[in-house]
Amino acid sequence: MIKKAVKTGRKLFLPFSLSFSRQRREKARRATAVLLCTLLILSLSSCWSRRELNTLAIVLGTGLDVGDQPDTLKLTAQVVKASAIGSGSTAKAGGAGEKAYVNISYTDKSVLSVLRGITHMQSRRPYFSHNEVFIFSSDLAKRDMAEGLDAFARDYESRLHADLLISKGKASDILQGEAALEKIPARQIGDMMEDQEINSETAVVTLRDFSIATLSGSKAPVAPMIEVYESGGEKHIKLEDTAVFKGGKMIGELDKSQTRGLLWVTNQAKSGVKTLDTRWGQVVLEIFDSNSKLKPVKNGDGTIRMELTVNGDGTIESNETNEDMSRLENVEMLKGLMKEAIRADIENALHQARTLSADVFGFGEAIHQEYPEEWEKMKENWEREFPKIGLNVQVNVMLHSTGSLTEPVVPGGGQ
Amino acid sequence: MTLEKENISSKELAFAVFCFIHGTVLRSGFIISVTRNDSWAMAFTGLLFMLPIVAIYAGLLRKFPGKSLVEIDDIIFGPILGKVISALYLFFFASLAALNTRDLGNFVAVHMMPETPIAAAIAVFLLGCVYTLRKGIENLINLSTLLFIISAGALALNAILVLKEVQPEFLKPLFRLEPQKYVQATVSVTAVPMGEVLAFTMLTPMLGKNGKAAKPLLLGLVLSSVSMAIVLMRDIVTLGPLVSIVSLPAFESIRYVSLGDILTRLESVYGVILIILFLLKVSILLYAFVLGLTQMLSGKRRPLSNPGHEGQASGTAQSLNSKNHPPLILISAALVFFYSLFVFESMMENKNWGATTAPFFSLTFEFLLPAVSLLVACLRKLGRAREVKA
Amino acid sequence: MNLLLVLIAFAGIAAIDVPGMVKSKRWHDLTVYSILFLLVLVLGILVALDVKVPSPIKAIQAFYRDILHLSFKIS
Amino acid sequence: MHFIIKLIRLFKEQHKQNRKEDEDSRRSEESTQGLSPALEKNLDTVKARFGESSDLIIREFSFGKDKGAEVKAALIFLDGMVNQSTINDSIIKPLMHDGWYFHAKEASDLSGIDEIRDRLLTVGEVKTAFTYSEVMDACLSGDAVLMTEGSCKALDIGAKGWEKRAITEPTSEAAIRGPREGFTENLRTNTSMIRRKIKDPALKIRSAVIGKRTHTQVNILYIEGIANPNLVCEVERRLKKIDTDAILAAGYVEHYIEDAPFSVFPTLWCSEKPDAIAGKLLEGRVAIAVDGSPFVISMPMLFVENFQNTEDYITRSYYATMMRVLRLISFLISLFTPALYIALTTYHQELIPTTLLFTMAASSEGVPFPAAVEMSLMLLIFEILQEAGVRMPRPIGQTISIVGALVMGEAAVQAGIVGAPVVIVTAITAVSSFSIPFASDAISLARWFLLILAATMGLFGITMGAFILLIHLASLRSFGAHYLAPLAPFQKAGLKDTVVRAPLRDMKTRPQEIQPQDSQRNSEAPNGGTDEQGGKP
Repeated sequence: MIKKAVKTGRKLFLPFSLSFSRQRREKARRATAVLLCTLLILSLSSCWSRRELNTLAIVLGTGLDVGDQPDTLKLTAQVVKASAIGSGSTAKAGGAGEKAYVNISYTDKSVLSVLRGITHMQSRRPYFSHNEVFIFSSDLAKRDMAEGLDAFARDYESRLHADLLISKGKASDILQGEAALEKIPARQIGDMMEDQEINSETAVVTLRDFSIATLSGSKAPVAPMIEVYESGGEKHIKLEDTAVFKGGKMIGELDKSQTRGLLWVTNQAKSGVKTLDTRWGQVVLEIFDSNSKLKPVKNGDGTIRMELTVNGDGTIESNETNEDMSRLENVEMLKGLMKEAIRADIENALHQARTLSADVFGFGEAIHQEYPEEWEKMKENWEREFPKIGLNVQVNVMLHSTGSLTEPVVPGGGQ
Repeated sequence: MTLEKENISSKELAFAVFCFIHGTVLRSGFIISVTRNDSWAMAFTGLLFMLPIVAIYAGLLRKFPGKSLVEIDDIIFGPILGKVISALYLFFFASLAALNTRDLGNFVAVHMMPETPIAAAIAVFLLGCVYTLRKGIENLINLSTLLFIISAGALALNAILVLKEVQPEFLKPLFRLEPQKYVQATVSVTAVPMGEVLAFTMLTPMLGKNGKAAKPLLLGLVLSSVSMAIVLMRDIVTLGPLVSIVSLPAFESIRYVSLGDILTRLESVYGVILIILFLLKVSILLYAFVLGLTQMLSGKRRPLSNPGHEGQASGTAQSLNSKNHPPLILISAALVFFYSLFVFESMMENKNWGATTAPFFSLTFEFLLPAVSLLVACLRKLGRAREVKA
Repeated sequence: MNLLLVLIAFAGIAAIDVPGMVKSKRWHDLTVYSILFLLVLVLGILVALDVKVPSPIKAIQAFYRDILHLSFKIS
Repeated sequence: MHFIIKLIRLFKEQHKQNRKEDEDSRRSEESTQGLSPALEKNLDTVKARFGESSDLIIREFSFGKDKGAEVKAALIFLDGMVNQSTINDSIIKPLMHDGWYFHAKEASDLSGIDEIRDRLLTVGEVKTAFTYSEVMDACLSGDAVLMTEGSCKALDIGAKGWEKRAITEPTSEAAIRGPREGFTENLRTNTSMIRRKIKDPALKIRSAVIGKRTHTQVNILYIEGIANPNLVCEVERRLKKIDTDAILAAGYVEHYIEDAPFSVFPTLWCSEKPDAIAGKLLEGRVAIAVDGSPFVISMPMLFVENFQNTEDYITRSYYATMMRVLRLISFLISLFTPALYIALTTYHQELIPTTLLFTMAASSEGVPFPAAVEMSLMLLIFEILQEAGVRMPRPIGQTISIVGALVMGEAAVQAGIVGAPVVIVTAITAVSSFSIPFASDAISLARWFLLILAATMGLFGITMGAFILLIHLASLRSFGAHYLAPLAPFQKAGLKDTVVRAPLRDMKTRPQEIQPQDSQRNSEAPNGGTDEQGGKP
């Protein structure tokens, strides 16, 4: 059978044996040729867009202010001093005294010209890929937001999920602020924004959310506000209030409770703490995994009102009274107070939004998605329509437990 | 037997079709600017439009088994007219190759290596394609299953990782736009990513004598339409209104992925996948062009492939750098290189072309000419007698 | 500079392709090949010299839009 | 006058003729010239052929009944290639000691030497030699040749016995639970080891002699009924094509018969372990054993064999699978890490997590070289260290590695000549490349290729390089088998032994890419899987 196999084998392996014999010369020529071409290209393309790590000025935070000359803007880039922040031996080299960052400011007509301009004063090119926060000063925001926004959203370097903040004072001052726990203020702000959902009192907004909001036309973008306050001669930063925009300009603010209300409506309030005044004294409730649902409903007369349902679960966090709050009637009472507080926040926010006639809640979007043809009619003069939209709030609160204690630590009182 | 394996299997071909289309799906977002949040549906309507076209290809290939498109033209329209029509096809393939090359060049030059002249990127890219063709296209097709697994895996990964960011209500309101927009988008989908499978009619001879071309084409098209729907839907629910203004939706939507601070910036994965898929696509287009050119130039004198014979598939496959006709790979690559350099001045022109004229241009070659040739073939009673059912 | 590169590249291509044909004395192929080669070479030189080569795609676009009136409006 | 001229011409003719004669005789001597009955003449010829080489021993002795009527004989062998005890006890002793009943007159006639063979020699393997060249070959291959006065036949007595290395545990492949024996330099020992593993007459061992000067014994092993006959005869064809004067090791043969001499990837698999080779044979492959080399080649080779290991089939399948995955990962790591590092640090810093970026930037502060140069320097040093460590004798090797590790790594970082990350990356690369020893050299070449691309074109370059590597791998063929199978072309059945290692009872089929005649491992018919594993291919 091998005999036969040999015969067939010859036939089958024929093309292959040919190539086997012909192979080497062919391949040698081909390989050399391809190699040459590749080398040619490589030698050309080498080091075009190459930048070594130690030629970069890594920007972590960017502040935009109104420039001192008319319609200029001042950009402040917070650049990391790697040698000072680095790990191990290098960290010791740059001791505690030395700051781990440098703030580079430059003033010019446009963002891009500023970025190029910085190279007049610095040895390294600012590198925005790791930028974590954009801070617009409120007076710039009041003037115009669009320019900075577009520049940063368009630039392929910058990340769209960097946080966007509005500073009450100058943005550059914010970046100067004392960062107690972090080496770099910008990082501190970024990390602060990370854990804002445990107290639902700040609207955390990224560049992307903001641009989506601006694009949607009807919705009024919001952004958290940040300010500097003195204490013990040191400048500290703190988050407070929310800025409301319309048409790329800042038109107003929401205070703390209004912000809370806003978050309730837009289903961003996840957990938080509420201090309730009972007739015995203060009781603090914690709310966790609460959620809300907003949906437009058509009235009988064809107009549209919004239905909001808020569900909040809570536990008793602390009880300053000496009343036993685990008694059922007290629980009911607390739930009532809780509902009131939430409703108050929402009403508060709604009122402010109406006065500003800024649709911060995204009613327009909701209507557009549910009742497109009504929306077609409305959207022309949404400005005037929005304040007329009614909002029914339906709050359901559950009080799950009284924590690890049932009765207060300081008992008695009552009867 | 081991050495007859140069015939590609129809399964591999189907996956090759998928990869071929998937590349363009990832790259171009121009339908989204037409049918904003309903674009995902266009993937399926486009597939419906593709069915008759695939039927036409299948009919042609069944009438002339083991023949490539160019040879079929020669048979149907005779040497002179056939050559002309083949030339048209070749022009189409060359243009597609150039356009796609330029597309990728733009991507690399904008998103991966700014400051690098696009010519360098394109040259390196085309060198990759040339290498592929010189090694034999069947190796690439053999790899397609692997590439399919990789790209599908990456797609799934991305889709899962952006789940945190999605807002499903962006999909609403459903189908509220004017109907002609849907028609327009469907035609675009049909013509631009899907119809380009015309290039595979130059490969199908490699299926061997009794290879059915329709099955792999259809399977690949179905797969890719599903993937297209997934991609578009993901982009819409992550980007919302932003989707219609960003230049590269798939890319942007992946940019939002951030799992902790570690698994962020997945767009590099996207870039890698995109480059590889485009390598596959342009290689196939270039192959179609070169093979067609070779068959035109060395027409009747030295038939490259004699139908019915088993080995002919591999014959066609390797014939690109075999010894009985001019070696045209490098020179064609050079042609495509320069073509792609001056085909458009800017990405805006490119976008405009893709949005306005490209569908009609493509459909002329993808639908009109094949339909005509099939008709003529039926009238002249050419090819195998068995009738084609669409 | 560009011109030089183009010439080098084409020299390389010729060095790879031509010897095979010459060795096996396929003159017909060689003629066909060299015609194509020259065409592409001219094209390359034009591009290298930054001569505005009219893109066929533009012509086609004009043809379809203005003569056949087959073209979508940009929404 | 006329007569004289005639005479001279006659002389010339004569002269020419006998010159031609002895030329012929010399030529025929070169070829097979029969032995002459005269012992002296034979011995002289043998001596002349060997040209007084010092290891040639000619033991002349005589045996027989009584003085005068004895038979003169000579025993010829090469010192060091024969087993002395065989010579003494089984050849000389019986002849001289038991030879007394020999009759002189019998000894002279032809039957005498056969008499000796049939009745005296107590040696297993005895052949009869008629020509000088036979005698030569016998001596050279370690046999002893016995010649007797008056006989034009000689006895080729198998007395092979030279110093050989004992069977030891192979150094290149360590075994944990597997058999520990490894091949030696002796061809017969090696084939016998395989024979002991596969006790089946179907295991065929075909022999060939390659090398004009070395006359190296080469054996082709395959299992008839499993191995594809076309494969076998293709192997033989290629062996026949080999035209060289020296085959000193299995590697020589590899280079002459491999498909892709210009590829960095090996297309022939070789092992030092009999069980490994036996496994390959049972999968339908063909093995080539070369005398004087402790490595046996097996073909065709698939890419996945780089990640397979005989231990896999011994350990439990989950663990084996994990090992496979680990090897795959470490393959990717050692191939791509340096290139990726360069690409990330010089082109795509945005892909590095922020905090990590700080650290890297900090360590790159004040480093004189660009990252690419750093990287290639460290890799170069690593390659040098590896080479030095391998070539040096053990103790020095260790010192070298210590010096390298400390000086090159620690000190260089301390002095700020290279950044710490670069050293770390190099270390990772090195370590992971050792977990797939067979492909590590191919990897270290491909790594440079990718490194250059990354340094010039960043991630784009890496992608292009990876794609080109893929295409290259897919285009490789090893004896007609797709190198990248079962991945490309994709074969579902083959996956059971690729990344995962299915339970053995599930792996019923042999790898289909090498197309064995009998594709089924177990006795049942194809896809008759009926055990609880339910292995449907």
